[in-house]
Amino acid sequence: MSLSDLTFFFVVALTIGSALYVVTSQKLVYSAMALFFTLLGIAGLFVFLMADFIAGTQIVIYVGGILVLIVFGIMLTNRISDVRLSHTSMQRGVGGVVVLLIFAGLYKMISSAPWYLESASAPESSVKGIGKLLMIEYLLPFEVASVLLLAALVGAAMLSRKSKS
Amino acid sequence: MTESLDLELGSVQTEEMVLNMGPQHPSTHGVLRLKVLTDGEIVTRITPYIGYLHRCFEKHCENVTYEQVLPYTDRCDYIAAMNNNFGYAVAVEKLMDIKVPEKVEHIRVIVAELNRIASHLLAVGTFGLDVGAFTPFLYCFRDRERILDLFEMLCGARLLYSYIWVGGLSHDLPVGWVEKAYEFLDYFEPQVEEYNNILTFNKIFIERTADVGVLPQEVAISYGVTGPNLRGSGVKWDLRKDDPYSIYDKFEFDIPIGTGVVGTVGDCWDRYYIRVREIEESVKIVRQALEQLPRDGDVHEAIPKKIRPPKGQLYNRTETPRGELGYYIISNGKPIADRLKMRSPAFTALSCIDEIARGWMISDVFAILGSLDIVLGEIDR
Amino acid sequence: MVDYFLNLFADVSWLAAMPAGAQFLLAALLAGLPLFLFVAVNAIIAVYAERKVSAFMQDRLGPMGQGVGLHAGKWGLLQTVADALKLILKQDIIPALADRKLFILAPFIIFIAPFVAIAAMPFNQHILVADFNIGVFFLLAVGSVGVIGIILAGYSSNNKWSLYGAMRSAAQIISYEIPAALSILTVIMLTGSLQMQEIIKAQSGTIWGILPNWFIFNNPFTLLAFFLFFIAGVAETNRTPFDLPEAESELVAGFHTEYSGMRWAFFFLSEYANVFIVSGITAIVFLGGWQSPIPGYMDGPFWGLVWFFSKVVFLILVMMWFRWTFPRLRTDQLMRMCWKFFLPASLVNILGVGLWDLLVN
Amino acid sequence: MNDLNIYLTVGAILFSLGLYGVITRRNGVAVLMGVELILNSANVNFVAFARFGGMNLSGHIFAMFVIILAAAEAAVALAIIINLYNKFGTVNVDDARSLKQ
Amino acid sequence: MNFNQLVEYINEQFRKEFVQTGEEVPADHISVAASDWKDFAEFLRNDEHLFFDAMMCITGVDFGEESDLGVIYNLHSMKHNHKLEVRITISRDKPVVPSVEKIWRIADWFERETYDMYGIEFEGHSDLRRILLPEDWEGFPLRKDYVFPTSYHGIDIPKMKEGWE
Amino acid sequence: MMTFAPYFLILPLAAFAIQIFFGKRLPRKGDWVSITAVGTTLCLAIAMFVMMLFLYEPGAKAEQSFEWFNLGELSVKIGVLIDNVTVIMLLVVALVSGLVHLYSVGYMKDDPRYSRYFGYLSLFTFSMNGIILSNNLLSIYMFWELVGLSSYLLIGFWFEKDSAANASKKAFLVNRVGDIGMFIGIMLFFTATGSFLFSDIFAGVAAGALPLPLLTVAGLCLFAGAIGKSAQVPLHVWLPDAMEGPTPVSALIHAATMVAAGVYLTFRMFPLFTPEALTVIAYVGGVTAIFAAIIAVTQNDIKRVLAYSTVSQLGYMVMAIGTGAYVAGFFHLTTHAAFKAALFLCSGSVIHAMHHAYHKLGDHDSDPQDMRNMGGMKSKMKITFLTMFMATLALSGVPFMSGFLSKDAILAGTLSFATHHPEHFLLPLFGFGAALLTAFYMFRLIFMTFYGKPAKQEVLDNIHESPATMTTPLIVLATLSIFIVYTLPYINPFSDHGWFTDLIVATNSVVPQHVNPSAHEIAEGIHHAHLPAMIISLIVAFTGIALAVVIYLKKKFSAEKLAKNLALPYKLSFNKFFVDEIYDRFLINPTIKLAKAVGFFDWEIYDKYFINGFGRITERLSRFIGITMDYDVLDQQIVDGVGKSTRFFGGALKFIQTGKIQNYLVWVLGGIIIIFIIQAM
Repeated sequence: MSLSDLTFFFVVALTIGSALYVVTSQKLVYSAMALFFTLLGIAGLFVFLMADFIAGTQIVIYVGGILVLIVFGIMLTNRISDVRLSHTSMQRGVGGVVVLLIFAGLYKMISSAPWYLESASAPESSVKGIGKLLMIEYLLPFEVASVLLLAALVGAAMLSRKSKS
Repeated sequence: MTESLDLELGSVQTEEMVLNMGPQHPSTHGVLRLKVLTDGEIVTRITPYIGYLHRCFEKHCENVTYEQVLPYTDRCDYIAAMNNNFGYAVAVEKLMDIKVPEKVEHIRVIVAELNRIASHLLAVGTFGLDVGAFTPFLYCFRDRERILDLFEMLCGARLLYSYIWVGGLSHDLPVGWVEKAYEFLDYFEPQVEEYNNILTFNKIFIERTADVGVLPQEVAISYGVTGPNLRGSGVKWDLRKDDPYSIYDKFEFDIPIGTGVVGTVGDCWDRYYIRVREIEESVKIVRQALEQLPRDGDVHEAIPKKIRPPKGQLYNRTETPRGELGYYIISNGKPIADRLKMRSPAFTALSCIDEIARGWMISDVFAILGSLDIVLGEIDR
Repeated sequence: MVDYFLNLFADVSWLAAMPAGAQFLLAALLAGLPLFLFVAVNAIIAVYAERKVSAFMQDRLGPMGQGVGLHAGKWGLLQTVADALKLILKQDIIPALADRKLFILAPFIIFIAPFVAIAAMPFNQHILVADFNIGVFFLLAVGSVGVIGIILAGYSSNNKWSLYGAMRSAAQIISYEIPAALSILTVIMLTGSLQMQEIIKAQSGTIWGILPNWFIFNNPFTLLAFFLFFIAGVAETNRTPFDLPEAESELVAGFHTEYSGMRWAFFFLSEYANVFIVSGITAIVFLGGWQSPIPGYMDGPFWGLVWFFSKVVFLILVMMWFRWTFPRLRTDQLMRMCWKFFLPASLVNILGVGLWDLLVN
Repeated sequence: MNDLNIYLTVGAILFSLGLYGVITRRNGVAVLMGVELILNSANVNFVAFARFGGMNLSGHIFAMFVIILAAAEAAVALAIIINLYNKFGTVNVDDARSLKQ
Repeated sequence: MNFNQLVEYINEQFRKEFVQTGEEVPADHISVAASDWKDFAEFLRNDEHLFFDAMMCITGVDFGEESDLGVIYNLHSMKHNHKLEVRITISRDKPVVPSVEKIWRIADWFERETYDMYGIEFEGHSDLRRILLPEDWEGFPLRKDYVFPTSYHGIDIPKMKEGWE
Repeated sequence: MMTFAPYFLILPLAAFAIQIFFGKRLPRKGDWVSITAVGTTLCLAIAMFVMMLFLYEPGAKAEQSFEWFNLGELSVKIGVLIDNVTVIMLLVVALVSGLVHLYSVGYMKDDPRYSRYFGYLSLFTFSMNGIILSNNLLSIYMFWELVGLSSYLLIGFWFEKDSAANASKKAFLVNRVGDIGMFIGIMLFFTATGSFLFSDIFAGVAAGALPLPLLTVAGLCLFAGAIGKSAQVPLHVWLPDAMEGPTPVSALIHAATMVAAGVYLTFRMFPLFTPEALTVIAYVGGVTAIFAAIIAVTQNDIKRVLAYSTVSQLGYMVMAIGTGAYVAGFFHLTTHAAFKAALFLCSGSVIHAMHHAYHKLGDHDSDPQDMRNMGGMKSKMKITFLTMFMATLALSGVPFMSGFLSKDAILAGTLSFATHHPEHFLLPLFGFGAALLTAFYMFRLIFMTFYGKPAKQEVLDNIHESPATMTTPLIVLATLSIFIVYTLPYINPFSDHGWFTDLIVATNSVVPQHVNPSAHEIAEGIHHAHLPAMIISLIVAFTGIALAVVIYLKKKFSAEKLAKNLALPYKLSFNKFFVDEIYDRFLINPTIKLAKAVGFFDWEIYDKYFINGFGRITERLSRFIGITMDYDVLDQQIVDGVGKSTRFFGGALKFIQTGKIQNYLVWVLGGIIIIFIIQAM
């Protein structure tokens, strides 16, 4: 096993292990913290997949944006004077079984499906390629996404506004 | 699009939180504790808790002779000890009907005004510090140091002078002091411009202080707020002019009042700027007093051998840098006062904090507190 | 730099047998190590500089040593070293009610972010750990990791002041990241590349034969972008007048109120590393990086290093100048400034650069 | 590692874990974290297909859209959760069950 | 208005023969019964010609171990620039005075201080707590019959009296 | 010339952006930003104009298009077209806009939203330039809507006034009606020819891409947009109301430029119109011309008179296009822009003066726009009077004035049209009638405003001439209403032969089968009809002036008495033919009534009788069943049995309905697993 593989499995282990912690930890902030490592790990996977731009985006938006938002959410919705924010789970047994079954199904599908394999030649710069695609082929979805973001922004602002009584 | 989306943090509903400011906190100017109820960063109520520095001043006064009270007055407002000495001396002199020599009066006015400058410098500097400007603080201290040097030359002490005695002074002016004082004034006068440049008219400083913590006139009067704080609210009231004691009626000076140049009348900036301008006025008074100072005469001349005021009572008030300092003295003819009550200006100024800081943000509480310029030694006594 | 190591590996058989990715990682590690060391030293020097600069601005002397014996050296040169020693030796206190794990983790997250960022920073034509395809973007991305650390530090301390500091800091950094990124976008629009070296190379040559062709001089919009980015950068590093998260006169020490000793030193180091990075990015993106200010003269790797550092030092000094001159803003004013002035301005700026590029070029 | 199946498996594991989080968590924010995991698993798949499955850069684009969507989703979801908290005083999704008869 | 005019005016406008000037020379204060104080204070505050809008000081007094307690109010008018001293004497056994907190806001703290030192109750005060001394302090220290405690929270208080005399 | 084109768009847009974002903070509130921008475009326009004159080539044309975006198969091109028409239009817009900007500095001086005002003006200039420069229907439509938007913003600029807010809404909505038609038209052409470019569409239509009837419909749809924007009957109702906006805006938008956009569009699209469509256009124009002129006779608000006059003149232009004399129509557009802008700005100057006078007197109730309050201002406001008088002469069609030339050309066109098609004899009648009325009401306006005695002498005493920033534009515009400006290098006051007619030439229709007369034939016809038309129009104009002199200057007849004698026409005219009321009664009220009727039916009839009837029937039935059926058997055994079993199943099932979404999710996942299993089997 080469060093590259080692690194890869380390990243995978980090990702999956911390993801497991996210969904099992009894402390909310620890979950968020584990999510941080999961997201970093996934960014690492992207690097292995030669998607450096997506990796960067992942860190900027997920870590810098969404995760912070989540932490804010945690702090705004709990008595912040209490450090040990714990939370409980339910239907763990049933959930576990169901999810395991689902995973088994998925795995079977992955392993048995005849995937169309074509090793894409890694583009010289994925940034340029992505940029071109976004501005030409995916212009409309791109614009729609911007509208979606705007709508989400306005919606979120409206939702969390204090009702003027 | 006239109405912009209100995306600031304040619009998210949060729970009220109790924040204990002090008694150990960098910006409470002493051991003051403020229990602050906040909603996010917005202050909903402030309850001051004082008394951490209570030293039984009034109880002491009922147990020691009039002469012995004097050092205690130093320790009440330790930032402006000369003014406190002055007020006490004037009160007892009135009670005993003593007339002090001209020279003594002049020297008293000079040191009192110098101490007023020193005190205001401290207030201005720390106020800058409260809103995050560090450099003006050190500039102010640099200049305050020179005044303290003058006082040291005068009586050997740098903070607690006990210089002004009942009926006179502890020491006569040392040789060369007047020249040094002139030298200081010549150096100091242009410095005020520097403070204005670095702090007063700084855009961020104005943003932070203008319109913040407005203290309206009626409220100020009702809360018994006096001194620069009252004048900041636009009331032209200064005991040196309106109820002159000592020889203040001999000098020409203005009483600056808040005009709301950059915000509302009575906001933090006004209170701050009053102090800057009072520094200028005090410099004027010191110059006049130095010019009129009689060169000969004995400063100990009128000091009574034994201080034993006749039976009676008296409420006497003088203007310290923080406002009206009142002494209520009841004498029953003994060398020890029957009752000596000190009415301290900072005490009244602090009492209005809840009224004016409510609804502002946490950062503003410090700006407001700083603008009131309180000295805990005087509040707690 | 990395290429240099990779070439070296090619000669060693067992290293050459490794997959390319692993070789790359190793090379990056080897190339990065001295730079990381350099950053630590940078903080020590910067702290000393800050003390001296502030002292001179405030009409005093700052740290001084005198006489013989244990003192802070000539002109107080050893003051920071002594401080560092003190911090290392100091008792490490973790408040009883704090969340231990997060409390310990937080400084590291904050500390790692700027150190990783250094990897993408070209010091001259050759000294560069890795020239990422997404260079500038990488820096922005890594920069946003630190926020998590700050929030954690504030949260785990179990102290209201810390929490206020953390919340303020998070809001502030995230907000100012947007105008900062948008300002850099103007330059990216002109160069068409995110790569650091490309951006620097795009700034060679002159304008009207006199001025160096740096982006700050390139057109009015990039000039504005320079100011926007630099100010937003100051805000991102939590320095005065944007030091709300640690405002000592309000929040005691903000998110690191409860930290002491070595852990606190991490905050301190990362602050100065961040200062270096922001100045570095500004120098690279707007001031031509290692390009000589007199185009065509005094080029070359050594001069490149000199120019780069002199630009960075200049910008750091400007930041210190800010710090010791301005009062602090209030939270709402800070946010208002970002959302109502910086963001629209940087958006308009992008439009402006686009038009400029279209019309002039 | 140059094998599509590994990435797909990692994606499937992340998906299952996310699903588990969504099913079992009481706290709304924790549920949201589960959703983020699910979205990320999709991203891993997209990018993996982009690398191996001939999807080329389109896969990257899709991943980007997913990230954008996630950002919007997180913002709105948290706004809803905060609203929920203001209304019911709790963020436990199963406490807010006015749907129940 | 000087003191005599004030007295005359009060007697005319408020109540006939309300003020009996004391035998002190010079006459500079007026004495009021505790029961009249509230009405009289409102009159002083609101009357156009008196308009005592500022309260300068409240002083508690103990006239001696055997005699009464007193409260002294120093009033001042910013508008007319005249001042007045009002004195209320109350019995040591039942020291109750109506509060004027609502009329002069500063009276809030001054009354608390007087209560703190003399134990004079101010009727109608919204928040009559100790202000300078700790909440759990026993006794009212400025009373002439105050007995010094020997210990505070288990800490012995040394007798250092000789130093003062 | 192509290189200049972007600046016409960029400069005003940049000015707009700067004004909106930073305007308030700039010195002088940033009016210089807009003025500089528009001034620069004016310089560029003049440069282009001079270039055009030097070139002196009738068919000069420069076009550049580029692909804007493509969605799959669809490739949408837009671009810029510059020919002589464009150059002249650009000059007109830049000139009037520039002068109005200058004028506004004085007029809007103390307005709190001063910088925003200038921002809007710049936005308008930007979008108007966009319309002119476009070589395709798509961007025309976009800028068309932008023009509508800026018009909306400017009409409602003083939105504190209800009337202004309502007027802006009305303008917007009425315009939408036309724009829907226009959009349909554009889309018809687009689907037929697959392009928005004029050249492509013309080529496509010439190749027969649209069958003739559809072409007529498409053309009329396009024309619907023009009806809305150029305020033709029946969509003219918004323009008079639009006078609620600031007067300079009225001058710029609602007299000289925006309303001309409709005419411009029709002009550009002329080759596409079939004879049937043209006939409709001609009648719409003719009716508008006479209709508005009649209304204008009785109005008392100075700006309203001008507004109706504008509507009437626009009708002229449209009629000219309809009769094929569309070069004349464009000529009239150009001359009209100058003198109508002058008239509006003059009226603004008068209103400004009146307003200040009232303000000084402390009178806030009197209407400064009402002509009945004016009079005798001739001596007080000399420049305003002189310039307004010149513009009036031009509008009335008095020789030596520009209006004479262009109006004459139109009348000749209609006359010629009627000679070829005698069944359309009404058109010249409309034309000459409107000319008569125009002369009459314009002089009525002059006499009522500047001659005679005012209602209150003290008002007159306080009248002062407006500042130089306001009078300079007046002088410039008045100068431009002299004939010579348009006929150089030939100087014949009775012929419109000049650079204008040399450079603007008609193009042939592209309608297949060539049923329209060619451009040359039309020109010939007009030429023949020129002399009679001129004579008649002169007679008509002077009759109108004479009537006005007799009634309003000499006061030989009392206007009131006339009104009483002609009660019905007067009433019709005074109340604008009750168009608004008719719309109210026949469009708005019926809609409301319909809604009410439906509501009534729903509640009163359906609900009360049908539903309740069912209820009653059911009640009877149940009572019947209840009495007849055996209580014990049915109730105790069957009903209770059902109840019990329901409770049993309900009790079992209620554990499933927890209200917890996560529980439901588990069930859903269970379902998926089952599908998996079935798939696997």
